[in-house]
Amino acid sequence: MPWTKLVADQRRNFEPVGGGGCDRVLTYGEAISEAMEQAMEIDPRVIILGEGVSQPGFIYNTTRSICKRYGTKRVIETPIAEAALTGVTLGASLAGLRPVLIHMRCDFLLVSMDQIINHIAHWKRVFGNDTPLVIRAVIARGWGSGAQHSQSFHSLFASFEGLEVLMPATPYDIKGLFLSAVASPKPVLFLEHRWLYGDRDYVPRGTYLVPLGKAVLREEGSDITLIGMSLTNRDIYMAREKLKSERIFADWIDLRSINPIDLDTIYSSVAKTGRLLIVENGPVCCGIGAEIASRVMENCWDFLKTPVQRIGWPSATVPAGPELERQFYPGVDQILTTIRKMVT
Amino acid sequence: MPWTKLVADQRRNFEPVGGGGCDRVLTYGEAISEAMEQAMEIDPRVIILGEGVSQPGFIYNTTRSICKRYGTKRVIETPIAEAALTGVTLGASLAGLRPVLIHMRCDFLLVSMDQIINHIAHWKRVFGNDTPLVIRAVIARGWGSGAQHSQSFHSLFASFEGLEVLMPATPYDIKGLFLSAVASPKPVLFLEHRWLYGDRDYVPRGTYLVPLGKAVLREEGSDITLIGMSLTNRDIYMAREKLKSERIFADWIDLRSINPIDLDTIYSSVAKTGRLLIVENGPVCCGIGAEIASRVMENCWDFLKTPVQRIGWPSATVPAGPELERQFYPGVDQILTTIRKMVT
Amino acid sequence: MDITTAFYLYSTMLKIRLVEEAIVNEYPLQEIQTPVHLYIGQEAIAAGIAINLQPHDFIVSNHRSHGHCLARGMDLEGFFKELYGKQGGVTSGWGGSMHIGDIERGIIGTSAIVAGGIPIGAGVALAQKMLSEGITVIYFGDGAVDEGIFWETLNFCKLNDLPVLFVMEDNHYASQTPTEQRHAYADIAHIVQGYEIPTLTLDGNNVFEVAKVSGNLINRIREGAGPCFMRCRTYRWKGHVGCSEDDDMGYRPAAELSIWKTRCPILWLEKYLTEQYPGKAEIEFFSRRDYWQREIDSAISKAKEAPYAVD
Amino acid sequence: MDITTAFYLYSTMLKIRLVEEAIVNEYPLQEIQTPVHLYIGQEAIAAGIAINLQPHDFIVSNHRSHGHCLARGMDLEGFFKELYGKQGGVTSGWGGSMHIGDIERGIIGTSAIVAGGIPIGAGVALAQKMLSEGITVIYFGDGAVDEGIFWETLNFCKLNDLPVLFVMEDNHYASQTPTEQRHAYADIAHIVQGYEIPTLTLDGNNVFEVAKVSGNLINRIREGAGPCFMRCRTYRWKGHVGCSEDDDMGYRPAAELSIWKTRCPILWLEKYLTEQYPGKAEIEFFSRRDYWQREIDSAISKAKEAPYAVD
Ligand SMILES: Cc1ncc(C[n+]2csc(CCOP(=O)(O)OP(=O)(O)O)c2C)c(N)n1
Ligand SMILES: Cc1ncc(C[n+]2csc(CCOP(=O)(O)OP(=O)(O)O)c2C)c(N)n1
Ligand SMILES: [Mg+2]
Ligand SMILES: [Mg+2]
Repeated sequence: MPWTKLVADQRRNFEPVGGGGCDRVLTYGEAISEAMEQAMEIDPRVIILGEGVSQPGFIYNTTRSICKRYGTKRVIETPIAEAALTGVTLGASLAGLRPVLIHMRCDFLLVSMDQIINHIAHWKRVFGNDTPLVIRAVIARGWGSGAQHSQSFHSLFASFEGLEVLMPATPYDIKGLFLSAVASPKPVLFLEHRWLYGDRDYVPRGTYLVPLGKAVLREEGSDITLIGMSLTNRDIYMAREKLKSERIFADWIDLRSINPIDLDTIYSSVAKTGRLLIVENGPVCCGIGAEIASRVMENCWDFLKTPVQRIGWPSATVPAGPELERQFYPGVDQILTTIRKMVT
Repeated sequence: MPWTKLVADQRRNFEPVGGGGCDRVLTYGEAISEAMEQAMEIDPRVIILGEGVSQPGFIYNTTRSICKRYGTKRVIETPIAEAALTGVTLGASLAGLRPVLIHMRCDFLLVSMDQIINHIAHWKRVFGNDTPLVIRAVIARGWGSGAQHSQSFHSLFASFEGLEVLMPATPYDIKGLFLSAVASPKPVLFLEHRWLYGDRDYVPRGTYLVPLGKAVLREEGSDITLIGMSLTNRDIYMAREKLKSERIFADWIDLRSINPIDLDTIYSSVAKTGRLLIVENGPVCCGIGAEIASRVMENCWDFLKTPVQRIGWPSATVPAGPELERQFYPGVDQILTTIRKMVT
Repeated sequence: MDITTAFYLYSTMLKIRLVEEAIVNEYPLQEIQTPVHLYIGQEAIAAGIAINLQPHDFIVSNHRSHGHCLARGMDLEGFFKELYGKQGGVTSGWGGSMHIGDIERGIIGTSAIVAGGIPIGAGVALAQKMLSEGITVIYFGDGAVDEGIFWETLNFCKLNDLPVLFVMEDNHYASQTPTEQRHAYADIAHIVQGYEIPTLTLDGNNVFEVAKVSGNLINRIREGAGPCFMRCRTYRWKGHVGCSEDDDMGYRPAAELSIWKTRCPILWLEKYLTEQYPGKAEIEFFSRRDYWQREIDSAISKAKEAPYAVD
Repeated sequence: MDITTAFYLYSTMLKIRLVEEAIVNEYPLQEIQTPVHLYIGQEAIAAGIAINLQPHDFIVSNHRSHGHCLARGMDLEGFFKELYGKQGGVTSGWGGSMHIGDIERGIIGTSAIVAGGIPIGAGVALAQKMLSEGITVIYFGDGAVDEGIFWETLNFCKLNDLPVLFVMEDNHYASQTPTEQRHAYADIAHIVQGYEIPTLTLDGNNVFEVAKVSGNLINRIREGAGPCFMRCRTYRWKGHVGCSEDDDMGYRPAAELSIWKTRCPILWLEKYLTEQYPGKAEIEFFSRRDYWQREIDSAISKAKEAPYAVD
């Protein structure tokens, strides 16, 4: 796909965050592929379902290795029927499997909203039974993907405490979070970003878990707290680097988990910096940033030096044309301008 | 249905807000029924679709008169197929009708989420054509309606600027807003509350429009701003009356429109009172209250004496048992306690 | 049908009927505060199918689930406690009548979203197939097939040869809307057969027929035939929701209910058993009724006494 | 087929083919920045149906819509400007290839959600029925019938006798997944017939057959027969998305594409016309090709020159 190349050219890596003696580099795409393979190895109850999972595209190459190794018994090619598949996933989890359902686009989640919310999100609370399942969905952007292929619906799922919603941003995290997601008794929505697939990072060979529900403080600073999620971490990284020369230093939190929100990490950073900017990977209005901003106001009132600010998409409808796209997505400049206003 | 009786017993009316020489009282249910009849009379393009619209239950008696008057050609009984019906509604609006689709429960909207968001919400922005359609859905509560029959999804739709989302709270408003909704070129989600059906108010006989996108300042006061929506206005009304004896006076805003939010009305009230409490008819987390709180912080920072507070449901999963229900829904007492804390 | 089975079927149907009648009696007291969708008139279906199930089999049901769950062996006390919103209810007071379940007893749960449980049942069957044990019965009404998710699931089950018995309880109405107003096709069985799914239409009020047909289909499913489909023609006596008969509302033709009452599945079986086993039958009827009535009365009073479920 | 119609059909197919080939040529320049789902190989369907449409008729289409829209008369310049994201694009640069439309020319729009456009088409037809004018053609692939919303819509259309022509373009794959892996039933036509909907399976690469069958069905629809269904067997030459042929990827059997290329709908018609109208045919081919190539070149250069759509 053309935008793969496009992205590859534009890509700027985060600094590797792995470490711990690890010296092997993988891409985000390779990391999730490896995570799936290891999950299936560890646990014979893990199965994979989805449209195209066993076809040569292999969901951006992330199911190739599991297809080869585990074949069509555990990697199930499906019809295009997201609503039913989501119910199937729930049922399978109730009867002893650990299913992973994959969607090529986040946008397709809406077709199965009734199963995700009316059924999956409430099941444990109502019936008492665990529903260990994972739904992977990929957020896309650019190359005219437009209104129905570029949306990011993380915030729609954030109010349902029966769901976990993750947005891994690095190869290290995507592997560790996926393994945690599969291991969890709770249902997990696992939202990947297409533009991160080429990013590289140190990734341990073995299995490891990144805890669910926890943000990570990626870098420390004392002037302002910046919260990123998924792809917006990349802009934050770049903005933060630039600000150093202006002697502005930021705490950079990668949210990682949209539901639940790791408020402790956020509160303690804001208590230190007194300023908070959230960069949403989605429309500003009613985004997860609104909930964070409200909580921070309620709980860090005495520390706040200036109102919490949010940056995100100007509208929920994403345009297709190249120039419209360029105008649409906020970038490093908007982040820099906002931060400069906030700290002075 | 038993809860009808239950509600009738517990009902406490708002003060009538109509006036203007009008001396006729209708219930909320009668008012929407009359609005539909008048809309169909005014405009032959208006048609009604839904499950049970022509059956003796008549959607809580709101379609009885139109069935009698306009018959099955314009009041179309449908199969239980919310997703397709929503697409049908969109298509009909594009080809010259003004369709009104009715759901007996707000919860069923999820089945048609793809049509509402991926199609209806984006259509005008992408294709440029008007989509004059209305989707009525009724929020229920109590009598063990539980996890799948008591939800209130207004906030899920609040970030899509291609939609209008209304939550009328009075007979006067439900009639005037419905007529405006049908008259509007934009698609409107019209969220009613089952517990308001028996409420009475002065309602003019003729047709009139209540403007879309506008909140209403129901009562004035200077100590705090209270924002209600749909049923929570009832609790606010009662709390406000009680507070008078404590010499606490509140601006009471009935939000009416969830999308767009009437920020001007809110800002000017908060500029006066310096305090804001939002009482959500739904889960607190990621509710419309979060967006309002964030905006108010961004725009009324210098006026705010205390952090904006939110009251709402403790969880997105609604329990069924009577005592669990009683515990679940916040009421007048919680509002009073919060206000007292905020003003001292 | 051998005598033990015949009386067992009778007993199950009677239990369901008596439970539903007890709810009808209790409901006006407004202590049961949950919308009830009663099964009276349809008992033969749940009873006839349940006898063919084994411990590792599962059922998934819908809003009208009392009969399915009781036939499958849901605990009466847990059932009533749930209806009363009490501690010890099968879903801890969180579910109410529309969400009962007990996975330990083969009841995955029930969805009050029309057709919402259908794909969940398919998922259960997928797990059973992979773990090589058991089959799943999915109960749903004539209304559920209006929803696209039913057709998606049918296709998925056949593609994967899942061990599912689809049981459509065709009681002629979805809420108050007659089937003909909702189905463009004359015969769903014909359409389902297009999937090469073994499909049978039967008298859902004849418990022997239900038991036999479902027994055969379930055996085929156990042997790996993939999904099978039963369309059971039946009728609900009460209104869609609540305890009144609502035949005065006007959506059902005047004589319809009374005609269907003459086809009462329990009366029919009583008549049959009386003819086959004169003397013995009457004694059995009395003792079963007496037994279940006591059980129900005891469950209800325990439910009434129990503390409310709280958080 | 009379000579004028035959050459008109040829011209329409050629236009579509040349447009798609122009896109293939241009795409590597990365100025067209939108995912394209090319119609090469399927041209006979759009062309054959379009000649039976009248001004007040509508079409609704899916992600693979170029052919449908061009056959229905979408403006070439507006089309290319949309692909280039320029001002004057049919959807003002907001849609891109996946969302083109022009209601003034009978094109309601296109949805890139599989099956998402199907109920919208039904709604258009509902309006047409009430306003007594026109019919709607709904185009969709073999993948769209996997979705429940297709079945819901089919039922709704038949219940309300809506003036809809369902056109299923069965090109044997949805993305890379073959139909047999997604459909449990052998023949969808058989199933649709269960709704008593007139249904025909035909060679979608034979434009005369498409034109005749669709013409007959559309006449019946205009006379009030309610919805009709066509299953057109065809094949796409290019990959699911983008401009490469992707037959090396391994999801299509080795010789499949080359076999289908021998069944090229345009070549077939050229052969027929050459036989029928020797001499004249070659001249027509040349002049049509010349005409469309100029039109396309001009539209592309105008699109390239136009300013980008901005907000
Ligand atoms: C998605 C959805 N739409 C509508 C409803 C409202 N509703 C509840 S039961 C019912 C009728 C179901 O009819 P059927 O499947 O025949 O079951 P029956 O009640 O006849 O047993 C409807 C429309 C619902 N619960 N869910
Ligand atoms: C709801 C949804 N699920 C999945 C997709 C991804 N997708 C886009 S086109 C396509 C295949 C469609 O196949 P078909 O309907 O046969 O049309 P064709 O591409 O063959 O013309 C898929 C799965 C989507 N766009 N929408
Ligand atoms: Mg029914
Ligand atoms: Mg196809």
